[in-house]
Amino acid sequence: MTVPFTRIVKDPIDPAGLLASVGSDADGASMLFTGVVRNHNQGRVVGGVRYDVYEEMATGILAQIAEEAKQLVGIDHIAVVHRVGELTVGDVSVAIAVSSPHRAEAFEACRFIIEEIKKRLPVWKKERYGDSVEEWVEGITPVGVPTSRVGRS
Amino acid sequence: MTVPFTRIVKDPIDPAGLLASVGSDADGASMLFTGVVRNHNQGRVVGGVRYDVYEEMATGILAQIAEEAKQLVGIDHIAVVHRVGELTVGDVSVAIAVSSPHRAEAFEACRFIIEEIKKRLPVWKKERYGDSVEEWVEGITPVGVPTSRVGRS
Amino acid sequence: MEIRALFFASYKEILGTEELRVDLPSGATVADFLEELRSRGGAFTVLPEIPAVAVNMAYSDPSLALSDGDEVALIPPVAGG
Amino acid sequence: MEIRALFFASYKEILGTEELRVDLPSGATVADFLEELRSRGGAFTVLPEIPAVAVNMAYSDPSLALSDGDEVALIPPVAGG
Repeated sequence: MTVPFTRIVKDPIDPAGLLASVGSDADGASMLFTGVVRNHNQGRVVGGVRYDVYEEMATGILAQIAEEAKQLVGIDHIAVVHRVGELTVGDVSVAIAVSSPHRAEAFEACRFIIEEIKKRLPVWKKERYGDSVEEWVEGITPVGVPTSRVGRS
Repeated sequence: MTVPFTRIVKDPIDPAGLLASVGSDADGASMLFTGVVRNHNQGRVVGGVRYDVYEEMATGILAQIAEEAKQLVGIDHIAVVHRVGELTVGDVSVAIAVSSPHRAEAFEACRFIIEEIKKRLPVWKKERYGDSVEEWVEGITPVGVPTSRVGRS
Repeated sequence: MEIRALFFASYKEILGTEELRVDLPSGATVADFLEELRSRGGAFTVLPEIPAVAVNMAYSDPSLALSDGDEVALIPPVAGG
Repeated sequence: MEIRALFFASYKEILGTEELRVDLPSGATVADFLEELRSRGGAFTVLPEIPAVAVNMAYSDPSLALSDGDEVALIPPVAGG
């Protein structure tokens, strides 16, 4: 397994397995954060969601975010998986597992990763209310992201 | 299950089960923090540890800490288990599971709980180095804790 | 030169398509590309004036000069996590 | 009055005991209790001058007045988590 480990997936996420994958005998702290599909949002009852994704870019950005977290806190026991496609209430949409010698680094890395995902991972969420009403969830315009160019030449 | 759920235990902790126990369909974020016995500390190789505990007081303090976290962030989907007795490298010594509608509260509660445990839970750790050398890990003198009295009269 | 334009989520729904080939004069920038799209009228005028754009999967400024074969994606406000 | 004194971890090892009954005059404080212990000499003089103390399982100041039957624990620096 490469470190950090990052994936965009369509199948259900196994958070406990992800957490187990990052631990080592040298680590005194392990953390798992999971984003879960809620049954409500802004006062409305949510029945399920669908995530659209720019898959190739999201795969790269997720790896970039995890790499930045690694540089930030100096640990590479990091695993991040984001699920896309149709999800129902209670399903895990994102799981972040971090393991480190001390707790401060684990907290910092975990928080950094989820905040950056929210800011710039090219993923979009459509919520379903009741039987047929669907709406794209208001998102965040990616800003302040370094303008670097992945050339093709 | 009462909320928050807190326990001092002698048997192995099941972190994934603890995390599953706190979730609800109204929660969009779930977090798990685990403290794990490391194979080293301050440059020495650690073979295992033994936790001593003032069990009755620790049970009360752990409940108090979880209750304070609940008041602090306004969520009660909190579960905390601390293990005592003989532990080996890789064993989970403490697990904190928090579930909340939004992520900020989960992070804050989780961090608060582990920091308070370190500051005032009456638990002591003796590390074993090599075959026979054992030493109590330098701890933190509980200070700034409100002087309240549990009367017996 | 030819640009491969990609649309996602709400933009894809508004435009009714997820991919277009766009011909642009050599030296055209992201801003020129957006202007070309808007000039097509109809649903294209509903898009934000300056949407977030990724060129070859990197977020890019409107001033960036494009090259033949570039993949330019219009990125609606993101909502992952 | 009689106080139940508890010792844990390193203190328990230093003193070679985890529990003692301590007789104190009525009105005695936590500080008096600690002084009584120290006056026993030997290992008791090795304890910190003002260790953290829990009275009936609540962290307490040395000035706290004790009551008959109180449980007073000497708390070494804690190392949980």
